[in-house]
Amino acid sequence: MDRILEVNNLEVNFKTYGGQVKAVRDVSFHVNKGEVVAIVGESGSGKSVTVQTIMGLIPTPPGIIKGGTIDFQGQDLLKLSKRELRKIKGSKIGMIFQDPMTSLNPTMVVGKQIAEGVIAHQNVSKKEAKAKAIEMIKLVGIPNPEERYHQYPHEFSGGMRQRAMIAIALACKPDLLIADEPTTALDVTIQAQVLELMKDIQEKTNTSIILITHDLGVVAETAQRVMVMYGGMMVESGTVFDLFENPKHPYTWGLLNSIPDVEGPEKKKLIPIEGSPPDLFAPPKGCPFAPRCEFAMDICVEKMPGAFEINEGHHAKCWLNDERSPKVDHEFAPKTQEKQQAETVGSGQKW
Amino acid sequence: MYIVKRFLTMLLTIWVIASLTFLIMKMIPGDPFASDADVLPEEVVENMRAKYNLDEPVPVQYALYLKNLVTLDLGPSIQSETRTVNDILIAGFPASATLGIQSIIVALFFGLLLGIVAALNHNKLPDYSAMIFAIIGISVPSFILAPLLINYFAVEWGLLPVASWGTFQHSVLPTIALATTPLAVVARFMRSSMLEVMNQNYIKTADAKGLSSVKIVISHGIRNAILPVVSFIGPLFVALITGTFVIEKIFAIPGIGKYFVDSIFNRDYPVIMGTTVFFSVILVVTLFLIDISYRLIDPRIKLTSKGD
Amino acid sequence: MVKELTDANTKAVQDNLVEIRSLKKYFNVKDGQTVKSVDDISIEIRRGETFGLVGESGSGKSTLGKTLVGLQSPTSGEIIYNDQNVLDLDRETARNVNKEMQIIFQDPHASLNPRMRVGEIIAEGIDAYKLAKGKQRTERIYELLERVGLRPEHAKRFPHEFSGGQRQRIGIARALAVEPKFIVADEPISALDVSIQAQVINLMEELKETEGLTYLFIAHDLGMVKHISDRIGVMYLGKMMELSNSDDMFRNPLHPYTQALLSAIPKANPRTAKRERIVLMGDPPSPTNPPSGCRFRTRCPHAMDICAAKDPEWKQVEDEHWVACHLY
Amino acid sequence: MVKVGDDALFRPIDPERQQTDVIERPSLGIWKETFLSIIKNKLALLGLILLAIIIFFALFGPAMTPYSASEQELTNTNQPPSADHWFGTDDLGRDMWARTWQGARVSLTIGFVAAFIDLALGVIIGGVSGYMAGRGKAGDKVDNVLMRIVEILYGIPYLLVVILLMVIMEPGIVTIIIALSITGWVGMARIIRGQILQLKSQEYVLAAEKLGTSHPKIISRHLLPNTMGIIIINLTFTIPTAIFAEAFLSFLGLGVQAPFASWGTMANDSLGVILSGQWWRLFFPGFMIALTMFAFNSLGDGIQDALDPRARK
Amino acid sequence: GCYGGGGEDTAQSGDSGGDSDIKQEIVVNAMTEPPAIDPAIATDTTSGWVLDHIFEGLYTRDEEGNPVLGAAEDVSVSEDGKTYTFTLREDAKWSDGSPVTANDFEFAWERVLNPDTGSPFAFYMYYIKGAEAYNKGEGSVEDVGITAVDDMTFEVELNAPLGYMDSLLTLWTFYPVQQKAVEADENWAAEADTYVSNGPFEMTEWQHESNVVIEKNDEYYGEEEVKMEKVTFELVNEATTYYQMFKTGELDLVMTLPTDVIASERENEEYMEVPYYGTYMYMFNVEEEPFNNAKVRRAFAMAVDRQSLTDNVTLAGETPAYAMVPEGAETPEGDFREVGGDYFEENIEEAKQLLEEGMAEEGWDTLPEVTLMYNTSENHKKIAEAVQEMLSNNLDVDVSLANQEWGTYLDTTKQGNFQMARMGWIGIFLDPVVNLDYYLGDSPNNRTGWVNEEYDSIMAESKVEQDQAKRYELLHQAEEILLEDMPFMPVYFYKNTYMVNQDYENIAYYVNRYPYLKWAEKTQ
Ligand SMILES: Nc1ncnc2c1ncn2[C@@H]1O[C@H](COP(=O)(O)OP(=O)(O)OP(=O)(O)O)[C@@H](O)[C@H]1O
Ligand SMILES: Nc1ncnc2c1ncn2[C@@H]1O[C@H](COP(=O)(O)OP(=O)(O)OP(=O)(O)O)[C@@H](O)[C@H]1O
Ligand SMILES: [Mg+2]
Ligand SMILES: [Mg+2]
Repeated sequence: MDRILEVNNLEVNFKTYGGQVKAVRDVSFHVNKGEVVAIVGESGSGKSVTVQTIMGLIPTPPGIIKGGTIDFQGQDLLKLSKRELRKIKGSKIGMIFQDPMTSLNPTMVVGKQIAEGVIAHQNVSKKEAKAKAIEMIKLVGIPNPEERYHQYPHEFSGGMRQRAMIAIALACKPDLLIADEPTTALDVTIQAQVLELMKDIQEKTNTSIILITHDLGVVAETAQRVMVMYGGMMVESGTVFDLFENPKHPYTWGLLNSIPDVEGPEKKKLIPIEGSPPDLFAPPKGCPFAPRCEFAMDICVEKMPGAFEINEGHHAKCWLNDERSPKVDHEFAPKTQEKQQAETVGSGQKW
Repeated sequence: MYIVKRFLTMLLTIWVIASLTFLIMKMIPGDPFASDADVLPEEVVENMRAKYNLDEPVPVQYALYLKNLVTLDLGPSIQSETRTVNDILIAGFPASATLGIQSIIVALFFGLLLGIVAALNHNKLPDYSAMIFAIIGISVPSFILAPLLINYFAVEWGLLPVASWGTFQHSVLPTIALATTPLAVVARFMRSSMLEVMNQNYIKTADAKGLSSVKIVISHGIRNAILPVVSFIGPLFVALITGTFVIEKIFAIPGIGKYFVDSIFNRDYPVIMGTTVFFSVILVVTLFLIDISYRLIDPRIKLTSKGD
Repeated sequence: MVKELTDANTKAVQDNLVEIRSLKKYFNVKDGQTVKSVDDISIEIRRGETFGLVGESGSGKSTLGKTLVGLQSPTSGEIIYNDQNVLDLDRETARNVNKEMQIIFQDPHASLNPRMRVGEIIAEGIDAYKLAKGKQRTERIYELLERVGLRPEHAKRFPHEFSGGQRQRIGIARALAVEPKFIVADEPISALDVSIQAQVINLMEELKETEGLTYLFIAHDLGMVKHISDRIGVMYLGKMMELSNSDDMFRNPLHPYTQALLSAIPKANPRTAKRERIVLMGDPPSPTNPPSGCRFRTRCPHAMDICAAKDPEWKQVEDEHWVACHLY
Repeated sequence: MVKVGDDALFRPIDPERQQTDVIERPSLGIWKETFLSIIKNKLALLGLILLAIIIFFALFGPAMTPYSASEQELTNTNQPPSADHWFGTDDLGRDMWARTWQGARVSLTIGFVAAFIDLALGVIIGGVSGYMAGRGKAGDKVDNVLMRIVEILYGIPYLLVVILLMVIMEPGIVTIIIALSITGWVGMARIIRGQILQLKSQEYVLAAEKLGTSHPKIISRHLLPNTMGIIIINLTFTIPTAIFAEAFLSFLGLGVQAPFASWGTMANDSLGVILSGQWWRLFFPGFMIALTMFAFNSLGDGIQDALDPRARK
Repeated sequence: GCYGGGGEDTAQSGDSGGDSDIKQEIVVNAMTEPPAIDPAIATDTTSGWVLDHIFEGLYTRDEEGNPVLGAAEDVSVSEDGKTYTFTLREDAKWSDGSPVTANDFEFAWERVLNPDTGSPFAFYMYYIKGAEAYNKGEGSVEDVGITAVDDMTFEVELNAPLGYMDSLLTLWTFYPVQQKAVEADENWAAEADTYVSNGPFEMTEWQHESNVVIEKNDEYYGEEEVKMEKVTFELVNEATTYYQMFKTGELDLVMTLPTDVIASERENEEYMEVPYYGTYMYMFNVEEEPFNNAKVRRAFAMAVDRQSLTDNVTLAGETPAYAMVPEGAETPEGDFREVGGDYFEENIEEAKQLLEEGMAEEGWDTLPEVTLMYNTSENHKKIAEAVQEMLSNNLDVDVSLANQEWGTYLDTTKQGNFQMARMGWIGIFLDPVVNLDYYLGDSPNNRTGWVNEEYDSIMAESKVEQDQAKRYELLHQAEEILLEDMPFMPVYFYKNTYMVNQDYENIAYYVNRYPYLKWAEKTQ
């Protein structure tokens, strides 16, 4: 398969008064053509910074791109001039930002914000751009597109704002779509509709998608591969099946454990991961998850684990995968998954 | 309805300004007919007082004044005896307004430009240069700047006329002298709010659309950052288009600015009242428009509780 | 059956902490049009329960929540809190009611003043209602921080120094500071990652037990809603469509919209990803000009003639299960 | 694969050792922290030092030369700076060094007072007005009344008021301060009102309201700090403006009486040097004004950063 | 007389320069907008300057500034000196070509006296029989002693003979105006279009606040004498600016130079100092301590070093003043000032002693606090500062300073709320009476509270005295009394400073008027 994007050893720091925040530490991954790659992970683990670096959106200063390469369709994006990058941004790579409340200009009508990108990249008249924008508003499921075109963001509901963001990103039919939590503020029907829309576009134009989300359900439904980030690092990556059925990192286990059970009749207490994420201002010298890890060993705080290959394309950065470590028995195992699956199939739905 | 109400408030404001001015004017000592060193015989002064209705009791004068005001007849000037206040305002306003508008344009254009450039180059050379310029711009007021400009541009280099009014060339130096300080203020305000705005997420959004920096600044930056500049420029606009005493004096410009000051020194009551009312009309209208423009600039702004 | 119903009713009347009667909130938008964000909704929230509110984006959930706690004034209708009409109270009581009804905002970023220290943010309500002073005040702040799983030393930090989940906890601590009885939680978890979502939800549940709180819980994540709520209301375009206790709702959704909603829940299981789902046909209607009769009819797979002609009644079809649909 | 020296490390960790995540940035007292971050900002530090130097000379400068500020040497007028007269002499043969530093006292006082007036009146009135606008009928009324007062004060000819003051007051610094308080704050009030109008739709304002925080507190703790940048910039502009306003008022007879000078009056009186080339008479007072302005400006920028926790981290 | 240096003809230029291709135009600075270029209404020197050029009265001035007949060809005075009969020139014409008649004079003068006109200078006509009564609304216009006997004969009857009638008639208040023009448009004098005049020039353009342009009046009978085709009065009020405009050639004549440039321009041949018939003085309030004591007043007057003040502070070559009447008033024996001489000398020792004596007389241990007031102006401030320092050094008295804006200042001093206050007085005619009248007991100008019956009676006597020599003798006596008692302290006699483009010749400089350009000519 063609690789549309390959990120190698990316390191991003932020300079602050107190010193440098190591937001992204040695992150490598790739995206194939037409593939959906999901990134999940702790809040503050560097997901947004990673993808924003791809788009050249990290302000320098305070950001410092310490190292790495970002190879997009054969060009290293980090080496491109501003002008060259601008041609790619918006047209070849589209981005949906995570915070729809603040990512829309409060003083510009929403329609114009969508049309703007179209004008920048496609040789169209203002009128055509407006028509295109209205079409996009309709496409993302906002009623009354003509009226909504002329409304300001504060007149939209949270979900509508997020859909407006999606419309902006999709307006130019990019080759790579970076969607940073595109559906968090959407109700499930709209979420489904939007995911459907993204899939649709992906199938039609063979677009690749990087999808950042907290919703593991969405991951399971849409992505082919998943990457799990923690403390600025990529702690586990693999196909959705690898991740959901054979996770090899305690943090991933924790994530899967925290999901409430929709189908089950009885109420269980949710199992969160206790503790809080590390301060990236002075990350621990060992595994960043060690302080919160139920299975931490001495080595974990001493030394950073490397990427253990579990099977092809499935990597995990955890000492537990070293043959010297003791075998752990964790409640999260493929068998629970199977049980759940069986239940899902069995649950009687009327339609 | 809102407009009607607001219009009535404006009339009320103007009336209060006019009345208070009238009151203060009558409270301060001095006599319009004693402004020359010659002291005229009582009888002559009586004749003159009668001519300007100053022999009437103050309340009657006030009533007469209000009556004139309603008919838009501001009366004769005492100092420029052969002219009426209306004549003076009509003759002088074009020059003042031309100069004022030119300087506002210069101050806004270059001020915004400077502020934006400084913000985009935060803590780099252009930023520091803009700051130094702003400091000089405000520490060197127009009454110092004007003769300096004349000294170099007119006297030393002979590029422009020293003073007087008529051609565009004549307006260049006064425009610069008048615009420099507001330019500096605009630049500082713009820099500060632009820095804030450029850190907002929607600027990232615009960047991600592949817009050029210039386009981002113009269509996303300025409108979100300009509010303090607009607040600042409102009263300034009023002050500038109604003429500034100092600049009009230095550059011998036939505007109305000097009347604001001279009429008071001369106790030229009709002109004091005329210029005050003229000024306050422009003032309240401008400030009203500024208030309206707030909403146009930022649709989230709510000025009244009408309609959520 | 009849007796049971009346029993349930009387019980409900006694136990209602908040009652909303025919609440309407309209917004004027351009060209003299109005958006009927909340259009004639009547519900009651019982003391000690968690009332989940779900629905289409833009259906008026946030508006309902904000109106309920008095951040927006209703166009018409009544809000009864503790048997008192909150819109019609003397100052003293109004202030007290205001204190007892709090809100946790959806966006933990925008709702914390970036220039205030966390301690001060939490102390705001304490100061406003003069609940504690001096050393006691400090202790209370520390206690609240610990209550939501933060550490006392966090009081000196600024909001931006926290992760999203921690910020949301600050928001909760702030609301708790004034010892409220009723909290509207407007999508408190949607910005959080799953493990932190779990932390926050557990915290909320715990507080409900220990402090005897009542929640109006707005969310899109139906899994979480189901998990936390006792009863759930479903909104569509400013109207309440269905209301029942949470198990019933998931087991036996009545309204076609609810059914569509439930079918759309993504499952965290890649094997079942390609499953069947009710795809809603047509575009969502305009809130400025909603369809006649039932608002959902334009997209409803079961639409009938009567749906266009008549507004469906708000019917109680089962014990604790209400629906507005001509099918029942 | 990964090479690790000691297999012994592969054993469950002692829970004590695991609690390494408590890496706290040291948290100092609020004032100390703000102060430190001002110090850390080089420009702000420069401003602070400059201000200290100016104040030092204002206090001790006149005593450093044998000449007094009022002593005239009519045969020794308009002398350029020399070993004898460090800043030269003026048109009445007075020592410019002594006059400059003696003038600093007046001008700095005026500058500080004007800044205080701006803060005390402009910021508060602007804040209240902006906050109350749109807050029900009563709120609208407050805004309306305050803004009309601003308009009226702005509309009445200032000179007329000054003359009235001159008639009813003794000349002196107090009178100047009163004269400055009448309208000095008006611009600030309008600007702050505009800022507050824009800011108050923020969610944290709603949150504070919901918590029952009183209106004054919302204005002072939520809204004003978030428009600090604009306030500080406006303050730095107030200072030179007030210094020159003092010169104008003194010239009219309201202020400090000759032979006492201020930077403003010295600059005002020496405009003719543009023609005669005796630059030092205009340069020293002018430069001091600019320097003070620069000091306040850099300090202001520093304080602004220091007060913005996001910029500090 | 003419003290200026501009009057001398340079040999080579001769008369022939006129018809070369040199444009006969001059741009002068008139500083302020003339408030009213209407003979009946004007009171100020700027308006007067323009009026002098565009009108001509019965009398006008020659190049030395002496009154000579103008629009009148001949005059006869009755035996009792009360009736003047003027015969107008046949060839005197209005700028529209119509003849100037006696009727125009009658109309103009009656217009001045008409109370409705509100003419400020009407009182200058009070010498005329019935004029005062009419102006005060007590008499009728018929009783005023002004008669147009026929078109060319104009008769004026006075209440009493007047020593300086010819001087008086050069004042613009006595200029004719054209009845037709005035009656056609009430505001005829406000704009150039409607303007009609009878002088060497006519007004062709008046851009308010900007400039006044006058051009040669071809209908003027002495048309050949007039060389200038066009005179532009620019209205630049800022000293720095007009000086700079002179430097760039935008102005050909400026006056009242900025003090700061005088030192460097003094050597320049374009620079000129011309005495100005006025006195700069400090009034003492004789009703306020400590100036109720004449010795204290004298001590103050003697302790100020006037020469140093004019040399180092005012700089414009002013003459230190030790009397009231400035130089410039011609008398048969010569200049009034020179004849009168100085009335006191500066002497610090004597001053100190006088002060002590004065204090002893009043029984003061310390001198009551003294405040010196001046009206707001940079120059007044500078002078006051210097005087303050001199008093401090020489007399060891601490004087504080206070200034007020002019309107308030006039009021304050009129109320007598001062101890020592600056004042200046410029004689509108070159006659000592004008200056000495200032301190008459009933003079509205006299703010000192000083009333001296002897002084008043001598002044009254001088006014009816027909014998010129005797008249001046009386005036000298009066001045001596005044300076003996010293209700004021003279500081200096004014000088006007000019910068004039050296291309121009034959500009006439007068001691109490601005330069007269009737004969001016551009030679290069
Ligand atoms: N401008 C900045 N200055 C300093 N630190 C920054 C900056 N931007 C991001 N960071 C830090 O980088 C780290 C990674 O942030 P990032 O936004 O990528 O997290 P995330 O994984 O997207 O989290 P979330 O799920 O909450 O969106 C955080 O610790 C954040 O504090
Ligand atoms: N200030 C406003 N002005 C105009 N319309 C508004 C305003 N606030 C909300 N609306 C409209 O009211 C409707 C309901 O909005 P609301 O925010 O309550 O929806 P919601 O149910 O919370 O949606 P979401 O789940 O997307 O947050 C929307 O159509 C929105 O456009
Ligand atoms: Mg993120
Ligand atoms: Mg919402």
